Amino acid sequence: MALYSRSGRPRPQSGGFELAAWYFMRLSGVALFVLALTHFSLQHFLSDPKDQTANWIFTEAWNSVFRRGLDWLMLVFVLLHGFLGMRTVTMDYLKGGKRTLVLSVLYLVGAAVFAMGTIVVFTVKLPGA
Amino acid sequence: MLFRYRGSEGMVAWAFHRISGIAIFAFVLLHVFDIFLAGASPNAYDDLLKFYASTLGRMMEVLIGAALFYHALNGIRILLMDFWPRLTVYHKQIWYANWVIFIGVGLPGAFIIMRPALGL
Amino acid sequence: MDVNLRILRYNPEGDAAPHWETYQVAVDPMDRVLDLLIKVKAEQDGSLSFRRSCGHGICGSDAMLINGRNRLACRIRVDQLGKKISVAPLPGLPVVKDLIVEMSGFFGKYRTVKPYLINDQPEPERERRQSPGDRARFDDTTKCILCAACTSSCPSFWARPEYVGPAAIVQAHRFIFDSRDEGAAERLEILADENGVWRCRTIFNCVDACPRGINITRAILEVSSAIVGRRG
Amino acid sequence: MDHPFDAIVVGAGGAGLWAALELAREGVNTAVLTKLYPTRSHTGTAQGGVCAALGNLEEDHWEWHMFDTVKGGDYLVDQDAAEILAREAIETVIELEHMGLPFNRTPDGKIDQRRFGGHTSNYGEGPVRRACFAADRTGHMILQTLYQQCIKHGVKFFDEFQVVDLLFEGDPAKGGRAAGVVAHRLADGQLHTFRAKAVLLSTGGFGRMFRITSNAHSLTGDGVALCYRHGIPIQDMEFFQFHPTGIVGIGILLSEAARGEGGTLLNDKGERFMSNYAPKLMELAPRDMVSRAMYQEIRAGRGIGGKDYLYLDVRHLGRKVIEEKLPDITDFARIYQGVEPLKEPVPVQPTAHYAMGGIPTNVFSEVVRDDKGTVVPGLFAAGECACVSVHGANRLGTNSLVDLLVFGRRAGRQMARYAGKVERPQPIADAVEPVRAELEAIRGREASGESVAVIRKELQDVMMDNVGVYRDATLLTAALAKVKELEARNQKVAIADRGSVFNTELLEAQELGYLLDLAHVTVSAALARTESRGAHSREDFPERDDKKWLKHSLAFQGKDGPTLRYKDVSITRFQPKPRTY
Ligand SMILES: Cc1cc2nc3c(=O)[nH]c(=O)nc-3n(C[C@H](O)[C@H](O)[C@H](O)COP(=O)(O)OP(=O)(O)OC[C@H]3O[C@@H](n4cnc5c(N)ncnc54)[C@H](O)[C@@H]3O)c2cc1C
Ligand code: HEM
Ligand code: SF4
Ligand code: F3S
Ligand code: FES
Repeated sequence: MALYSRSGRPRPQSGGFELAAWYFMRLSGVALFVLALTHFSLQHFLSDPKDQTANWIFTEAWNSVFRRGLDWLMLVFVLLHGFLGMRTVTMDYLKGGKRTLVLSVLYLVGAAVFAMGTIVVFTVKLPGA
Repeated sequence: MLFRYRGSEGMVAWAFHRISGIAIFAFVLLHVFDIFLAGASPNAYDDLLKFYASTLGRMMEVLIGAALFYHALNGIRILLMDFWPRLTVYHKQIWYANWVIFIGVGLPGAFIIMRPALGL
Repeated sequence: MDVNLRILRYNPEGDAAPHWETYQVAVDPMDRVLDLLIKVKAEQDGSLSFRRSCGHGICGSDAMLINGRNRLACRIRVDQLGKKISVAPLPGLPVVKDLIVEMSGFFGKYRTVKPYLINDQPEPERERRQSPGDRARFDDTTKCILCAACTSSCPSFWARPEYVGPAAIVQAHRFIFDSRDEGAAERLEILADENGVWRCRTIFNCVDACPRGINITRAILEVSSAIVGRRG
Repeated sequence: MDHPFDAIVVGAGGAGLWAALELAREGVNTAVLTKLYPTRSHTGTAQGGVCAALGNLEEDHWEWHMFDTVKGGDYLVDQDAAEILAREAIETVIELEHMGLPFNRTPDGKIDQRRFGGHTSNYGEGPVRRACFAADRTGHMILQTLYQQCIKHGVKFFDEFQVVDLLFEGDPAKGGRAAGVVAHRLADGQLHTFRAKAVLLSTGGFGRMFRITSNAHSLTGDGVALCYRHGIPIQDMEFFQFHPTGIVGIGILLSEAARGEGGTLLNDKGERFMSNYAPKLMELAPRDMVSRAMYQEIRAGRGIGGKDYLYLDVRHLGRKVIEEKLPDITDFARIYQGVEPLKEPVPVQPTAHYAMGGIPTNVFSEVVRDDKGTVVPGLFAAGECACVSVHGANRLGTNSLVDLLVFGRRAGRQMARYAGKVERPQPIADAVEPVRAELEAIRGREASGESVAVIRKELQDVMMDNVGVYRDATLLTAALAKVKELEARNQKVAIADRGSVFNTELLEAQELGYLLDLAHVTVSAALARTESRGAHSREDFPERDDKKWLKHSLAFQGKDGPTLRYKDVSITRFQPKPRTY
């Protein structure tokens, strides 16, 4: 049975990975608009880098599960969004072997960065805990 | 071709979006790394922080903030058109509106970031 | 008035690579670039080759890169360009000779989107009815003359020549939004492919280049919206 | 290279594409050859509309349409053909709609119709809405729609293959049959032979013999001239239509649709001068009359600022009508004249537009080679290059598109029938040699000869100035001498391009030869016809002379120029009457 879009035209059953990626870029964009801009403002306008020592991070910034959760969420979105974006850029300008190489490196780095970020967010003890 | 073709607003908007995306991406990698450092080696992190708080560091923060802000605003422009295609008629106007917001919010922002470096 | 006309020449039977040649041409400000090319061919070098037919912007033969933008040579006047004019073949398509590019790839892509009415219902005795509103829905995209100015101005197409390109999507749009057509699902399936609508990065070079003033980006986004299933 | 097919269509305008579509539907192995990409054909420039007595907005009947066609053509129309045209217009337009053509619509969803010059209700009472249209790009939509259908039906196209010779088994003037064509592939300059049982010529018009024309650069009468060179006569060449509203100096057309929607023509004094020439139909009188009226105004010193043009005024139609129904035309005025039609009247002057004459055919689009209707087996012609003759001495606006549809379709059907009956011709030894020699001679000639551009320009000038809207013996005699002189000079025409890839200069030289042949015939036939009828206006013979001249001319190629013969006009329903509007 044909699905109908709101425009009244029958639409295909699926668009595959590209559709998902396209949609996700947009959804994560909206999410990031809030998350990343808030994050940047908090870091730069409500406080100042000169005070943001490691200690400050754990005692002030990350002393609630909520703030940590938020930043982790941002990490997830930023990485997926950024990597999908970089994938597009790479595929636009590189062909064949080079493309495969760069994409592989990107994915590896992505996994590593995701791991690093997640480890910090979850392993650093909450001061109150 | 990219450099020979005289595209107008739309092409410039795209080029900036792409460049800013790549720049933020690079920064994000760095940023996750430094936060990781904060957990793994707080002292090393605090050294790095000194650089962030220096004048040069602040200038880079302004740049990265500008990139993020531009990218965010233009991202919304793209989103608006994606979901309401008839807005494409006004794509140039939206772009200029973005610049107004960019300057209006960005200049004070940059000032706040730079203030300690300017000794104010 | 004299203009300085630079043309990117290429003779496949002699030149290793394209090279610029400069011509001084006496013109009227209301002359079009096509007139200049015809003049150069008549008076200075008969071997200059370019496509042309109708001479008034409706057949789509003479799209080329004029002062850095894709234009129909027969639709752009000297007074819109100034005294220095440069003309090169359409970017992103293989050059055959002088200003002539290989178009078979372009038309091949056009064919892939099933650019024809699909409706297997028995035909009525008289015309199928269509309300003026339904007719207006796809009016813009019926104007396309397949000149390739849009596709060859698109940075996304330059980067990935596999991209079906704005022209093919415009042609698909013309049928997808025609109330008499029943092939929308097939076409959307084709355009949902990785080389379909997702390759558009809303750069708008296509819209700037289109000699028919079609809002191509809007058409593309309407198609992607139809695929995503939101609105059109 | 030899390509065997069952049918070949030369030219991918409206006529050729519809024929190809019919052939494809019948399963005939067909090739379409065109010197342009199909969608570049000049059919795409037709703006105003295509007439069919659908009666969607007001009462209309095909008989009225037939009458208007006959009267519009100043009774030189073959009425059996005109009857077919008017009847089948209706079904072909409906079929186009079924193929997907996006016609403008009436509020209740039917095909919208507008008024057009010379189309009247009840045998001449007043203007009628008969022209079906898609904004002012009807021809564009017809061309696109037919091309789309050809793609759908898998028609085989040979794009940018310019036909440079026709092949026959035996002498076509003595009963030989068509055997195929020779084509020059632009991409590499190779000559290819295409062999087939049935060959259709639909190569369009030849307005490029005039300086100011609405016609494409590619409209050089190739098919017509090739027939002529093979001993097939060409018919009614003295009748060439000048469209009243061309853009001053360049001839780009501002469609009659502008007047159909209510645009008016004004002289220097701001008067609607058509009231003095055609009080009933005013601006919507047939084109020959309007063009003559304009010339008379200009001669009387009432051109704008005393110059050689007048005004087309659409300002009063309002922005909505102009932008919705005449967008392209307005755009042309803006771009090519720098005039804003919403605010200013547009300067216009008559422009060479349409060839009523061409390759003579019968109502099955079969080419005939004499005054008795003897068919050249396997050779067909349709579209502007053919002369059935439904347009007689003057074509009505929109009737050319109808002609393409009706007789293109008939050509396809008849070709399919014919191809089913006969064997494919054998390859002809050295088939390409004559043209190869001809082309090599041009290409090999020392560059010291005259250029194509110079000779073409002189031809266009003399045709425009001496063989235009008004003609007389003095002008025509001078033109004849000039054309002969140019023919002689053309023997030594030389080109700079020695290459084989897209040697467009070589082909332009070849095309110039076609234009010269056709100009020669046009002038000779015009000189011979000592009357005024339709588009042929002799100031030294201002009256129509039915006793002597109610007949078609047929020009055969002779040693030094054409020999003229004549054939009768078929008259069925409407006896010739004086023509007033
Ligand atoms: C500006 C303008 C507006 C018009 N408006 C109207 C209108 O509103 N209504 C109306 O009824 N009529 C109108 N006409 C007239 C009508 O459009 C034409 O008469 C008609 O389109 C001719 O169609 P065709 O199929 O015969 O040829 P064309 O469409 O001219 O096609 C000719 C084809 O032949 C090919 N060809 C030519 N020579 C060769 C060769 N040697 N080898 C291979 N291929 C060749 C070309 O490539 C092309 O494909 C208009 C004409 C003009 C110029
Ligand atoms: C702040 C809010 C953000 C919004 C609203 C946003 C929005 C978008 C959108 C809509 C696209 C798709 C563009 C297209 O398809 O043409 C995109 C691309 C991209 N984004 Fe973001 N983005 C944001 C933040 C980020 C961040 C933080 C990064 C860095 C990791 C980033 C990196 C990229 C990259 C690399 C691309 C690909 C660029 C391209 O294809 O040209 N974005 N962004
Ligand atoms: S959409 Fe416009 S630019 Fe693109 S091919 Fe069609 S007419 Fe040309
Ligand atoms: S230029 Fe290309 S990216 Fe999209 S808006 Fe036009 S197709
Ligand atoms: S020559 Fe036809 S579009 Fe320019």
